[in-house]
Amino acid sequence: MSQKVHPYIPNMVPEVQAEMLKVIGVESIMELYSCIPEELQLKENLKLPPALTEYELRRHIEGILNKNTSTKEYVNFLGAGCWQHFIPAVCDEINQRSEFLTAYAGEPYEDHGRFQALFEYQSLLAELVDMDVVNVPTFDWGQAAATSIRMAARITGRKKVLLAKTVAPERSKIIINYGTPTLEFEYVQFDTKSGAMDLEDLKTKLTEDVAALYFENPSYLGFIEAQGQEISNLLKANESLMVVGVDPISLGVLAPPSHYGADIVCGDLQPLGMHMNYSGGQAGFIATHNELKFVNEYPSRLFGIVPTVKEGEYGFGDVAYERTSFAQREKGKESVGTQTALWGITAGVYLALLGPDGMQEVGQTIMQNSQYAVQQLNQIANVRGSHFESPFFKEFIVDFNQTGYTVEQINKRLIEKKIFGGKDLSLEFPEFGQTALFCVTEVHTKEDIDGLVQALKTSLAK
Amino acid sequence: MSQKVHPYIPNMVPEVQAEMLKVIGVESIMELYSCIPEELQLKENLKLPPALTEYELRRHIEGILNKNTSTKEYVNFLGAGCWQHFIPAVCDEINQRSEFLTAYAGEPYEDHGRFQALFEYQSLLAELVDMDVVNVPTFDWGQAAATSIRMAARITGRKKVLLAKTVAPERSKIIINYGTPTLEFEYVQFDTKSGAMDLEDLKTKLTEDVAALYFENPSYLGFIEAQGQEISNLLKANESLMVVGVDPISLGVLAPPSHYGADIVCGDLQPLGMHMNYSGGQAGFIATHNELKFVNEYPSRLFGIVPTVKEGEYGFGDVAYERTSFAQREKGKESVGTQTALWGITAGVYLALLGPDGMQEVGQTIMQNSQYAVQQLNQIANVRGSHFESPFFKEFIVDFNQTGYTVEQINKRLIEKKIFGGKDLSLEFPEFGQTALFCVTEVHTKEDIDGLVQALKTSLAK
Amino acid sequence: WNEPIIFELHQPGEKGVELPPVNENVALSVGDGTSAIPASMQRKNKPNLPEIGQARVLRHYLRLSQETLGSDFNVEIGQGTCTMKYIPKINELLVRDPKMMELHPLQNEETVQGMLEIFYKLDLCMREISGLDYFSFQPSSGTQALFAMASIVRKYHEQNGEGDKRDEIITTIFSHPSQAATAAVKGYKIITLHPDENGFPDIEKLKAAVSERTAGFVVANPEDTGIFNSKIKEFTDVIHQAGGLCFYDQANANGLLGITRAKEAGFDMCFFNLHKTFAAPHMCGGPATGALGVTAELKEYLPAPIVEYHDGKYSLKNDLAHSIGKVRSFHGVAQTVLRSYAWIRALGPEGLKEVAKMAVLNNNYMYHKVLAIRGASAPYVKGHRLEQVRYSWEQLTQETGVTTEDVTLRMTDFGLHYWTSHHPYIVKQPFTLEPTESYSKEDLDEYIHALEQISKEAYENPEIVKTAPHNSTIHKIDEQDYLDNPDKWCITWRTYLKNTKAYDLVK
Amino acid sequence: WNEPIIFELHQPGEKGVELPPVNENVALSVGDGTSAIPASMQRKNKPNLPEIGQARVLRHYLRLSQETLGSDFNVEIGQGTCTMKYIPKINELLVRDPKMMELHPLQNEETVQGMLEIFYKLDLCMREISGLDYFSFQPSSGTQALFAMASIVRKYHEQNGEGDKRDEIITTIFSHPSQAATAAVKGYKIITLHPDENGFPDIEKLKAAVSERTAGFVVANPEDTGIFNSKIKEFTDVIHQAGGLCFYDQANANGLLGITRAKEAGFDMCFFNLHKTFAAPHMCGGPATGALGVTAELKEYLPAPIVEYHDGKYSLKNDLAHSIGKVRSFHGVAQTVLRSYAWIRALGPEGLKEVAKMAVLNNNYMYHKVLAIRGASAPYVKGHRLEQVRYSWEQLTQETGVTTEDVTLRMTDFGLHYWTSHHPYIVKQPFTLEPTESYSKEDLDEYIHALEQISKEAYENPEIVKTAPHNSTIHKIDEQDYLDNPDKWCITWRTYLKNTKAYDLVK
Repeated sequence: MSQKVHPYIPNMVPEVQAEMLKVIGVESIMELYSCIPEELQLKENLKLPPALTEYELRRHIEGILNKNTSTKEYVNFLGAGCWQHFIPAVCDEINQRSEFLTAYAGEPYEDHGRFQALFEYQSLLAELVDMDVVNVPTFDWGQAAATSIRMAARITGRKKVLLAKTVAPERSKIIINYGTPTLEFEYVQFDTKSGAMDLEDLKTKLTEDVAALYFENPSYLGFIEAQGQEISNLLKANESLMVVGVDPISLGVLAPPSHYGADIVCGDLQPLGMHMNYSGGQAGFIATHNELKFVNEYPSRLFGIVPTVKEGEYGFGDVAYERTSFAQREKGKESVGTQTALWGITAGVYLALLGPDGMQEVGQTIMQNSQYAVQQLNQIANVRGSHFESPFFKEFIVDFNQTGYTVEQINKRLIEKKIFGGKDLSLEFPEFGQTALFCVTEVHTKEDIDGLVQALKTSLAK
Repeated sequence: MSQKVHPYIPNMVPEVQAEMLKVIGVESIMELYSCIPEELQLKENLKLPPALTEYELRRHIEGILNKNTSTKEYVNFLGAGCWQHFIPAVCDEINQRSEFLTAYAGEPYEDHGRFQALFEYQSLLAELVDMDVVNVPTFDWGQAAATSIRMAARITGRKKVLLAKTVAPERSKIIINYGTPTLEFEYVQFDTKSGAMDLEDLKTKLTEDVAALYFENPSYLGFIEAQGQEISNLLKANESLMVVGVDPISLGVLAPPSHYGADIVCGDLQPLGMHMNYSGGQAGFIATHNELKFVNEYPSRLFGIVPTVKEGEYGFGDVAYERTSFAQREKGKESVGTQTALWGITAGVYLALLGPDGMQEVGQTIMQNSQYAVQQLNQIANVRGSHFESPFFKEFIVDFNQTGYTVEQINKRLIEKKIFGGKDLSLEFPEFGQTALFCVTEVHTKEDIDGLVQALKTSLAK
Repeated sequence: WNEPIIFELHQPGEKGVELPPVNENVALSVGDGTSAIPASMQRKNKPNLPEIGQARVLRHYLRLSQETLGSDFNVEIGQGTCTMKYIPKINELLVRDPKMMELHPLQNEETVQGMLEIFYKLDLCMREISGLDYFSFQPSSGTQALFAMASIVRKYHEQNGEGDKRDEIITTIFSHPSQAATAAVKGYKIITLHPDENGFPDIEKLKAAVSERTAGFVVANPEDTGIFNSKIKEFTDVIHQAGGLCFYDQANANGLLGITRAKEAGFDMCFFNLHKTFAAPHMCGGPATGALGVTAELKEYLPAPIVEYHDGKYSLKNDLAHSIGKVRSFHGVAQTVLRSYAWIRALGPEGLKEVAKMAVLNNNYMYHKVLAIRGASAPYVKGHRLEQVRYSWEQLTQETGVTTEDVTLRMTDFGLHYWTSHHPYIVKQPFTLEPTESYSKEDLDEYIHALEQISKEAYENPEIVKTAPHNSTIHKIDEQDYLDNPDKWCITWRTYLKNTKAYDLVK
Repeated sequence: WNEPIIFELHQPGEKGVELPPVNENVALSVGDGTSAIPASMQRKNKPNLPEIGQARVLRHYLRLSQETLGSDFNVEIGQGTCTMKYIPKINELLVRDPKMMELHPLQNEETVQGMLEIFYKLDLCMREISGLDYFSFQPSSGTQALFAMASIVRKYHEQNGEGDKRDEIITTIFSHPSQAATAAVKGYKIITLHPDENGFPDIEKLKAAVSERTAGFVVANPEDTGIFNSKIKEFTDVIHQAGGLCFYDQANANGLLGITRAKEAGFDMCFFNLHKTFAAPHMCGGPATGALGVTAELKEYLPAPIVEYHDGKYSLKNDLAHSIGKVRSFHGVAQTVLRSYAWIRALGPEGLKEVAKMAVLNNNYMYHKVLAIRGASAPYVKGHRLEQVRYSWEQLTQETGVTTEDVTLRMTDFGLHYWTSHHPYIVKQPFTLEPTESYSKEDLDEYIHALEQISKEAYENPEIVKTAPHNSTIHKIDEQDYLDNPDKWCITWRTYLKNTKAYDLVK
């Protein structure tokens, strides 16, 4: 009995195969594999479950997915690098378009729309960070930071890198993995009351082999680092570069790092229109001034606008392609490949929809909601709404040390009340004791926050 | 304070309005309403709930929808005119395309794709019913049947219409509403054991003023009417037309009505790729032979293929447009307007995906599953799996008369077990007592059917 | 793309999708299933459908979609009377919720409380917007709503024992042809009023037309000219005095939301096209919804069921004493009911009024600009119009020979729609523009500029216009009688194949 | 379309979307929120973004999408090495499930059992397909998987006390440049082997290159030429004897599924591109997944976490003894993990093998046909190739002056892709075609026909080719040094505006 023709594989039709084999001049397809030595050829079929038809597949996968509980069902206060924000429906419409979904690496003519959409993304994000050069997106914030740091090292010709101790530990792992063995890393301490960088410690460590300092603002721990300009001054005096990681959704209200002296800015695009997708929504960006020494050190593709032979018409292309590892292999700048272009296009759509007022408004609403949450949490006996005294953006450390419960215990009780509590910090920052990083954004209603407070009250009273 | 500019209404920008008003030469927009007498102008704002932003709207609507329990959550055995079938993902992709979603009534040039897709739908469905003319879709089966009957009356110049008593009562309401006061209707009785049309009764009622007989096959009650040819012979002898309603998904295995003498065939496209949408997926079709007297009586648009000035290229246009009420108002054939074009395109996609083998296979699987269900239901004490003795396609009447329970009681118990039982027939066909119309299709697994049987056993044992 | 007809993609053996297979044990229990079919009812040959792999089917239809100019893609002003407005993407996302898509219409009411709530809440909104008392969303287009209203008129007079006596319905020539056509389907004689020299329906003609035979009066206001009949209350009074019902085609309501209502104008019934005024998409021509509203007096005539709300529970009411029965199966196009409810909630009362005002502002801006184009005019009353205008190129045609059909084809080259269906053809060389609230001034200017350009071409080099399109998906369609000659028309591919020889002979 | 740059659509006051507003009581409680920001950190001016209504933003991006040639729309053969195959729509529908889209990566494991199950089950599938023992889906492209493997090589030798000693990685010139580049990022010296005259990696050269400094060997097999190194086991043996690790770039695995595996060829690690071989979409260039597999010996080096299964429960294992740390945040691109799992389940073991066989059949059919085109050749070994071929137009260029870049632009006129990125540029005037299993013979013939036509044009009327594109979205790009001259390049619109005067001077 002949095998069924699979809908995904048209040439399984035996008559067509026979015709093609005749053209090639062989008897069977396996003859075409004669280059593979007998001993390397598998003798048996793979031991995989049998094929499912489309409807069976759908029931199978949906059955598995139904074991998940999503943030649409429970109220979520987790952030810590992946955040729940409002996503305009237009963002989904565009990134689900069959054309963008299935395009890849076409040329500026037949993929004109892809080039334009990514050039526009670069341009829109450039306004948000107020810098002149932005790359086609990288993998995520961690890798963007790692690459930014490597760029700084190449620019300065130095090998030592300072990291703020408040940088997200998981991000540090990426940075250090990308940096070693070429670079050496050292942490700069912070003030335990405010989270702010310890400038004295910075001065001590700011030796002449320091290529760059990297810190985040708002920081992983939520607080706003106010000493940007002072830090920049110290670095400039040492001819070291300042690399700052930002949450771009904060930049409608917070000063972009370029305003306080950053040389390279990086961060994650996920807040700008990407669903969380269990971390599949992350995408990194890097921005610099339009100086040759910076541009030349980007490993990424950079799309530029060019005139066509027709007056007034635009085309697009790769700027300074010869930098890349595509062109230069191991002699290129770091490495480049498939990264997260679709999220770049989506972030562009998001910024075009929100505009200047929208970016300001979303930042403001986030701050109002998160401040309200801290205020209300402070009403709970033995709970400190914010471990730090300093201002924060959308995340803050809730201190449960006086409650007698661990964060793990508290979060379990919250789940029973259909709430995902904040990220347990007791492993990453044991010095804080039992604390958790909560995230409140514009998607949280007053009822959501009041519900959290009520749930905590009940849980802690038990 | 100036009103916010709504994202859907760009010209709410005050400066733009001022500029436009200046061009028009008036002071305010309300001046443009001077044609509306003062006493007709509303003095107050409408009493409607305040506007919601996109995110609020989403939470509001999803909150309401969450009060529904869908057929994805419960196993569904309801049919009776709206059926649950497998829908290939490609169907959704195509009918959700922004282009098809928002197009309307463009011309053959800029909407070439829409014309072609609908012409192809006509052509594909024509193969399924084996007739030469198919219209752009009508509202639903009921209206398609009503219009088919009116066409028959115009063609024959007669006023009396016979309806099989087994026609869906809700469909009859549409037919009669569309038919009166012009036409007169009379029912033809059926054999209570098999559901088959009572040919003696038909002969009696087949007077010379009979324009047409309308019956359905497979019928509303599920059984297959095997006397098609005999009925046709009787009608032909009387110069009456035979109008047959069909479920198109049966036509891979059942003979199309054209094979047993139907003059006009109609039915519902919903099984061919449309989600049920709480009945929003219905769409009707009408098919005839390519004879002038039939074509001229269609009220619907009919797209035809035509050459363009370029050799080998096709264009499309409206065939015999002068028939329509667009052209002739009350002197046109019935009436035409927006109907269900998108579902026509979708049905075309469905037929193109399934092909001849797929249509046969789906028909066969449905029959196997439904026969299995009846077989298993027969195993339950006091339950008769099929009230009729005759063969059936996907629906069948389950007889609960011996159980001591009403269908209403039984269905309530099934809901507790997450099953939607069949449609209660005790109101529409009180002569059957406590019976319900169950529908089993290719989407039901053996486990679904066994689950139903088990649930019934438990429920009836209580 | 130069996409073949789908049958030309046939490759025997290929397959587009695999169906859910029958369970082996089921097959063992019942056999092949199809042997149960009586011999007379067995299909002998498989249907002659093409066999095509999934990727190729997808590519085919995706390409056809790109060859379709949806309103999302252009400044959609040229399909006047159709109220082509912005279709919010959030609404499309909401209707794709399985809790909407996967509901069966006969589910137990307890399991569709959310769906019923949406029907009911939209009903409440429509009541407020129209001033009428109960709505049905069963009619699935404007035409079907008109048919339903004509059915109610008949049932109403029958109920009052005047069914046979009252056999005339009055309408106006500038109202949509479906008004006359559907009333005729319900057996009525149609009396059509022509306008006065200013384009207004003529009250004297109305008075002359009414009689004890008058069953009803149906009219759009404004009509498709964008002219509002300010004497409308007098019209409805005349009809009521004669014993007729007045029903209102609110297809042109977009300039009236929050401004004026059916109730105050004296109507007994009205309908709104949810796919026009209330931002549901047109979907290539349906499915759609004609939301039908009536006064409390006529509630019992509505097609059943309607949704009611008592004691915190929504339910379906089927037993309406004088119901006309049904016009569409089950409940109508539920997903479009949801879309329109979402749209109203996104705008709120102030937003709805802004919709109306901006639609009127946009239209009068265009009106002013279009009248300045050489060769264009707008017959009838001068001064302002409401939400649309029926214009005329009569002067252009006289002076250059370029007709409105020529302009249609040339507009294609600009990537814009320009509709030719301006029933009735009373205005010569007509074109009808309805800019709605959705387009910005810049959008309007783009459309106007295209018209200016074409007018210029018509006067300077009419051949450019007359030989259009130059830049369309296909070339000009052969102008022979392929569509009107029964020996040549091909409504299906199989007919085309049968006729190919005939074609060849003609050529 | 002639769509402006989005900044040109700016109309002050317009708005694309409304954000969820702050609750009034919240605002009363905390004030404006932003005053809490230290003065030094307040943004002084709003970002200079455009203001545009929603419909116009949508229209803009929809038009750009239509100006993008996705693989759904054409016979996508010309992006050789990229394995452009059919992307099943059912998978896209599945990843849009809120139970996939709306999961936070730090949710309690109990609440993401379904997600973890999919990771784990795909791991099991990949183990069987490769013969290796554990997989991580954290790397988010082939490049990142290569980087992760280089990181493991380093960590492994460090763990064995040979971290400093072993500082060389060997690769081949026809392997992807990322192999060399990522190893260099990890501080390795790169030794690149050039092929013998038949295009095979040369085992003698390998033997000459290995030493006690050898840390690892990375290679694709087949390489981008479609040539399979049949001595691969000898290669890995040589490396192992020298104490190095072998890691396998399986970017070209599409012809090998169910045919031959990494394990039997002696590799310690390998990766597959889920977005190539396993039918996840390319999404304009990511997000993607490079599924990284290792032998049991290397499990503890994987980036954490990985998914485990015990006693009916899925869990995340974070404590891997020698983990290289992380390469991407959290868990990688989860939705693509789901897509590939769904694809494998749609095919089953026989289906996967058919994929491989048809990819090879299609390629050899094209190979045979392309070699018959005047001016085309395929350097290196004669006979069959596996799933792709790197061809050359060297002869065509010599005889007609038409280059492969010219052909690229002309292919655009046929609505087809034809890629120019054939690093390294060793084959002269290269083009690389990879037909995969997704295209029918008719599709292949269409592509071949376009190449034949262009060859014919090149010989008969080369100007047609050299002045292409004639039928593209845009005209030919100005060939000045706008992209390579730092004074002229504009990577953002703001730079373009600043430079416009400079532009004008150049012109």
